[in-house]
Amino acid sequence: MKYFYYPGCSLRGMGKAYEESWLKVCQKIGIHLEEIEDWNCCGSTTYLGFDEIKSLVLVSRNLAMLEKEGGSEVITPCIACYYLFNRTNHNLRDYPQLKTETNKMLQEVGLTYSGNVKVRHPLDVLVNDGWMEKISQNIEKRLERFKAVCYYGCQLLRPYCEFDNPKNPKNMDILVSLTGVDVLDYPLKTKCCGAIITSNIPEKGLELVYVLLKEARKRKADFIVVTCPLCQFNLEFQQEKIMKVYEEDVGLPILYYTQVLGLAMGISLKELGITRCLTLTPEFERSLI
Amino acid sequence: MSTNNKEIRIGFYICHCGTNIAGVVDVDKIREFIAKKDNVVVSRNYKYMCSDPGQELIQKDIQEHRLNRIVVASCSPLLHEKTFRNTLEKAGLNPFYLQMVNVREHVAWVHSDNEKATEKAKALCNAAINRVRYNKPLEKKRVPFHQDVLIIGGGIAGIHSALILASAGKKVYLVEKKPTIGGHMAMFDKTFPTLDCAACILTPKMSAIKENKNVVLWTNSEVIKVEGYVGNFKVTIKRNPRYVREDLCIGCGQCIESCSYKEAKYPDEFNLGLSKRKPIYIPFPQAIPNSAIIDDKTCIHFKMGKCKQMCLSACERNAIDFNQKEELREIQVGAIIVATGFKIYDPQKEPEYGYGVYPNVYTSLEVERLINASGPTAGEVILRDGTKPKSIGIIHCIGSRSEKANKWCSRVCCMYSLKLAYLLKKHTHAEIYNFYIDMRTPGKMYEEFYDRLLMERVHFIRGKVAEVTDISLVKEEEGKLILRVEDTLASVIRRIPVDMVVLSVGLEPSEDTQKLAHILNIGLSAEGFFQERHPKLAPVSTFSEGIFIAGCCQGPKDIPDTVAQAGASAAEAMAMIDAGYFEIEPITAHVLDEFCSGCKSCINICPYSAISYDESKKKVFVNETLCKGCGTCSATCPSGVMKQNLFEDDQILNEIEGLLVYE
Amino acid sequence: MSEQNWEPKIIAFFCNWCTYTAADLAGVSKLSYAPNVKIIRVMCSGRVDPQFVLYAFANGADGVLIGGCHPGDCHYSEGNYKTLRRISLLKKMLTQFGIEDDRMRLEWISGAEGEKVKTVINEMTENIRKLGPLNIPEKFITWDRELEKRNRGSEYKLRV
Amino acid sequence: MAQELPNKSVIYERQLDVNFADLMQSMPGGENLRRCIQCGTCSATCPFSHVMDYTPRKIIYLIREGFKEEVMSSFTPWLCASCFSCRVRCPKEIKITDLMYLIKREAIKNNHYPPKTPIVSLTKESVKMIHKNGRISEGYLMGIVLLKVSFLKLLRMSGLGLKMLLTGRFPLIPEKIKRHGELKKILAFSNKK
Repeated sequence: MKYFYYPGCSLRGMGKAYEESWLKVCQKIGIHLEEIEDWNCCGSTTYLGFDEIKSLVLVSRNLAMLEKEGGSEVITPCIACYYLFNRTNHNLRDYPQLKTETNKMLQEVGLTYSGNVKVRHPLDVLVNDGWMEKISQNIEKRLERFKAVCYYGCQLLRPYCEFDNPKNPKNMDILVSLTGVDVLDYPLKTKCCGAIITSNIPEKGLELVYVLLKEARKRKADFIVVTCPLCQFNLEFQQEKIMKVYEEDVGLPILYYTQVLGLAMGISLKELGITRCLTLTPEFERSLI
Repeated sequence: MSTNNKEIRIGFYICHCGTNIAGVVDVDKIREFIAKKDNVVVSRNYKYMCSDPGQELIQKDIQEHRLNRIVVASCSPLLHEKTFRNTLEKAGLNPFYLQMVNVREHVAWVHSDNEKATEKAKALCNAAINRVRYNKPLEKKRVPFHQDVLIIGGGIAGIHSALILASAGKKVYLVEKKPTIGGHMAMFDKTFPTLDCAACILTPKMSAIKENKNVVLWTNSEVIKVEGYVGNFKVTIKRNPRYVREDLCIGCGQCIESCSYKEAKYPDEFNLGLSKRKPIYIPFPQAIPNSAIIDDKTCIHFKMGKCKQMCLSACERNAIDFNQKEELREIQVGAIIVATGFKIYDPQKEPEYGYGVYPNVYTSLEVERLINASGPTAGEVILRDGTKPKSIGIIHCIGSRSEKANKWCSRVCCMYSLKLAYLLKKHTHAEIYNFYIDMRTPGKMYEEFYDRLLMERVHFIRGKVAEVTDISLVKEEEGKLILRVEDTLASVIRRIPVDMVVLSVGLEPSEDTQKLAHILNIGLSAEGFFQERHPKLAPVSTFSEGIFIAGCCQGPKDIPDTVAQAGASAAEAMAMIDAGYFEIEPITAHVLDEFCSGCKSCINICPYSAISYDESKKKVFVNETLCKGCGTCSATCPSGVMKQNLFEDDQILNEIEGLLVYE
Repeated sequence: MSEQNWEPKIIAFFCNWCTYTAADLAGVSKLSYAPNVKIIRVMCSGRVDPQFVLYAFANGADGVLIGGCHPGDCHYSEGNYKTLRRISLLKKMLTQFGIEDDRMRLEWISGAEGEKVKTVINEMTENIRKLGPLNIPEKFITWDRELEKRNRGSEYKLRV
Repeated sequence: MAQELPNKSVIYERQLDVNFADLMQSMPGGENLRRCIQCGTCSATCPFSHVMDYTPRKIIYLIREGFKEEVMSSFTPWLCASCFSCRVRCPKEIKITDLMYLIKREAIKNNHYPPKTPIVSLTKESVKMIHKNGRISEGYLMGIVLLKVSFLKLLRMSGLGLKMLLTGRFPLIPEKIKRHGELKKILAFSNKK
């Protein structure tokens, strides 16, 4: 089955491993992805602090090109892009004035956007489009020896999540469970990790990450499973510092759900980008093989 | 269409209703427009037509200008048609020469574009002028008013209304869905601000219901059908089986003792699941009727059909009857009082507050039971995890004042939270934190009660808690529930560890409100409570004549207000009953004898069999005492000679034309 | 009125006990809806004589709305059933006349359903707006002219 | 005691901007701001409110009462992580996160923001980069921002940067889109207006 696909800048940068593993998993279960040709950055929430209409235009250019190709749905694995795309649709719908203006600008290069492209996240597609069976069929080695917590973060769930319960999401838990990993209850799964702030003013956000790690450790998780490149980075790069400040060993590997799925499907650590992990200890690496 | 136009002299009046109408509809323009119409002698606008000067204005005009048709454009005829008919009568004119135009409910209140609203009003007024020419003088009809009253709901409101009516000698049917009367008030511990015990003031009234010969009490029963109209309602009530005969049971409890279940196993409804009961039980010691009831969903006999039926042999009075079936009872009443109360907001809709997740999070109603001497813990505050709290957080406005839950302020939560704070402090000596948004204490001695609480060293933190969590950040938080809140007055974020959380849940319409509104054909306001006829001047009446509302089914309110409304609705019902009769519209049908062809089309269509065929004349005739005035026969008659008073073809056709062609 | 600022004209017959009460409730609740529907009060929807509907169309209405109590709730036991039967028949007739059957609508609205009055009136207005003007009175004039041409000398006219 | 009294005084109405709330309310996202009942749910749920100079609740209040100067020079909007916790919890459905974007936009438009705020630099630099390349390269972006804010910090973070480079997560060649002219044309059009 074919889907249109928008990777976003992060998946070509710090979230490289996310794209690598996601593409591998898709290949394995037969999802064919068609990347939007010559896509541009969605602007992320940072751009919203600069200009409303230009932010709408940045997103709309991608979706307009997709509509031109005959698409009506797009998969975007990055949760910032997921939010921005949804926001654009909502704002174009809620404020007709903005829609007119946006299209006026797009028309400069012969594009128009309806505001109706359905934005989908892999967690939505994999669970709700019936791919779970395919995933189960492809599982070669069950990961029953591991315990993990699933951490969803913010922008996937808030404010526009329609495919899962935003106050108590389940889709990632369901997917990861397919691999045999014991998914633990984790009440912090919808909390903010503060990435956008911590990556710039680290001292202000340490506590957020510390609590996330500490609770996962307390629940005896072997790793944390995430769905966002920024969460992954933020939870990783702060660990050393946190352990120094709080004088407590709360270190844990942070993996993408696609990496966990891939591991169970027998794909190599390198192919899944797990070797790009900053918190990959030799022991953990051995345990994965 | 034969009307002698020369004789007709119309007076037209459009009401401003303050700014209600005049703020949207250009009343001057309408007045000028109508003044130019044929036969219109007087055309006026006035601030309040329904006021005494307004009515006098019409009377004076009728006399001075020899008016013989009156059109009043104001509010709904359902509200003031009677008023203006009386006005005509006082001036010596037949009241049915009146035609009303509804320019408030159907125009001013529902349209915001002034120009379009004025245009619509113009059409409506023109239609009325057209129609009124064809109005005919009619005689009023009186029908006897049935003396009995039905009260739906056996909480404090229903009980109070019933006792007032019964003491005036009226027969009252009190219908309650639950196995006992008493409602929410019976569950409360103390009442604010006087702190007298709820049971102490309520149970004597409950017993009085049982003792009173004029009250027929049907618990475990529901109203399922209401037919008829004011003075003459026919009501069907479903009495669900109790499996214990109320007339024989004396509430000794032998049956409960002997039940095959040695231990109580099922959540006790009255204690909100904080304690357990057996399948056969008495809701609470002072329940009225003080009779056991068998819950057929949990009783072994009903579940599996094989039980030793120890209860049966234990009852010396042979009160237990497994063969009881649901029964339908039909009664006739003149008036109905609805007092179905409220239900509390379900805090599980907001998982952030941890209700149902953390055992030590309670709703305020559960706390009422918890601190009650006859409650599950005999009044000792022992939490679900077996500990006693040293610190307690009370969070106000749960489910209230929110677009996401209920928009309204539930009115009683601030006061009952203060009361619970006081009682919990007395019971536990714990540190108590109240988290409020705005402290609302309007009411006699209410602010004084707040003052008293301030002196009790209770904390008052202005800010709504966002989250209840057990994830601790510092040592002293371990094992506690932590409340994260903005102390908005100090402008800081605080984390407060407590042992117990009380959620001050709001009040919302009880479950069957919508169903009952449908059965009774009474309106609901936007928030889902029953709609009163007028928010200020008819607070216990509804748009259905003869049906009254009292207590929280109309909107959240405290006990004093509830009791006041209960009294008011009893008095309103009594005023109708004691008049002995009521006037109905003379809207019956009649046949223009000479033109009837005797085709009999109308006979089968009449729902009341009011039309018969006269073999000798070969024509039909209408029995006007049986006719209720629906007009279906009139619509059916192929010759157009079946006429419905006030709704004759001429009147309606001219109204139609008036709406479409007016310039 | 020119085509551009044409506004649908809709006549409504509401029964006194349910739908008219509901319209009052909509008013009391200050629900805002389209000003195109003008309401005539009848005691029961059973009173709505098919000739009222035809008369409304003939006088320039673009749509007719009839509101009664829900089936089983009629104040007069069964008047609304009679309406239902009558209206289905009338609809057939209207279509034969070339009047789209969407121009007439029957709705059950109880006294508690103020919100429904709003939705139905708004929907009806929009539906009629899509159908465009019916304009029978003007058509009468054209038809009369045509007839005149055809039967020159004859006295017959569609409408006097 | 030699301690000085805080430099405070009565606020006169002329010191406030009566049109500020209207301006904010008129922009997409600001519609509901006057409905605030000051319950503080937003601040209590915000993961960063404890480090903000004014809590989100107070920001809304200050906007409503016209304390423009206080709002524009506040760090609060620049500390918003866009996690939308407040937005989904607000009982009056105020789009608080969008309100923060509104303030930031006003601030950047008028060059009126608290000095040396890394997020201001981040915003400006990321916008520049998007306009130039059509895409963001996080490694470069972080480097530039840190350089602008403090060279010292850049040095301190260089270990991390190196690690990211070694794991291939900070690519050496910045990402660029092909039809860059197209994007430029669209964005330029809005400037004309």
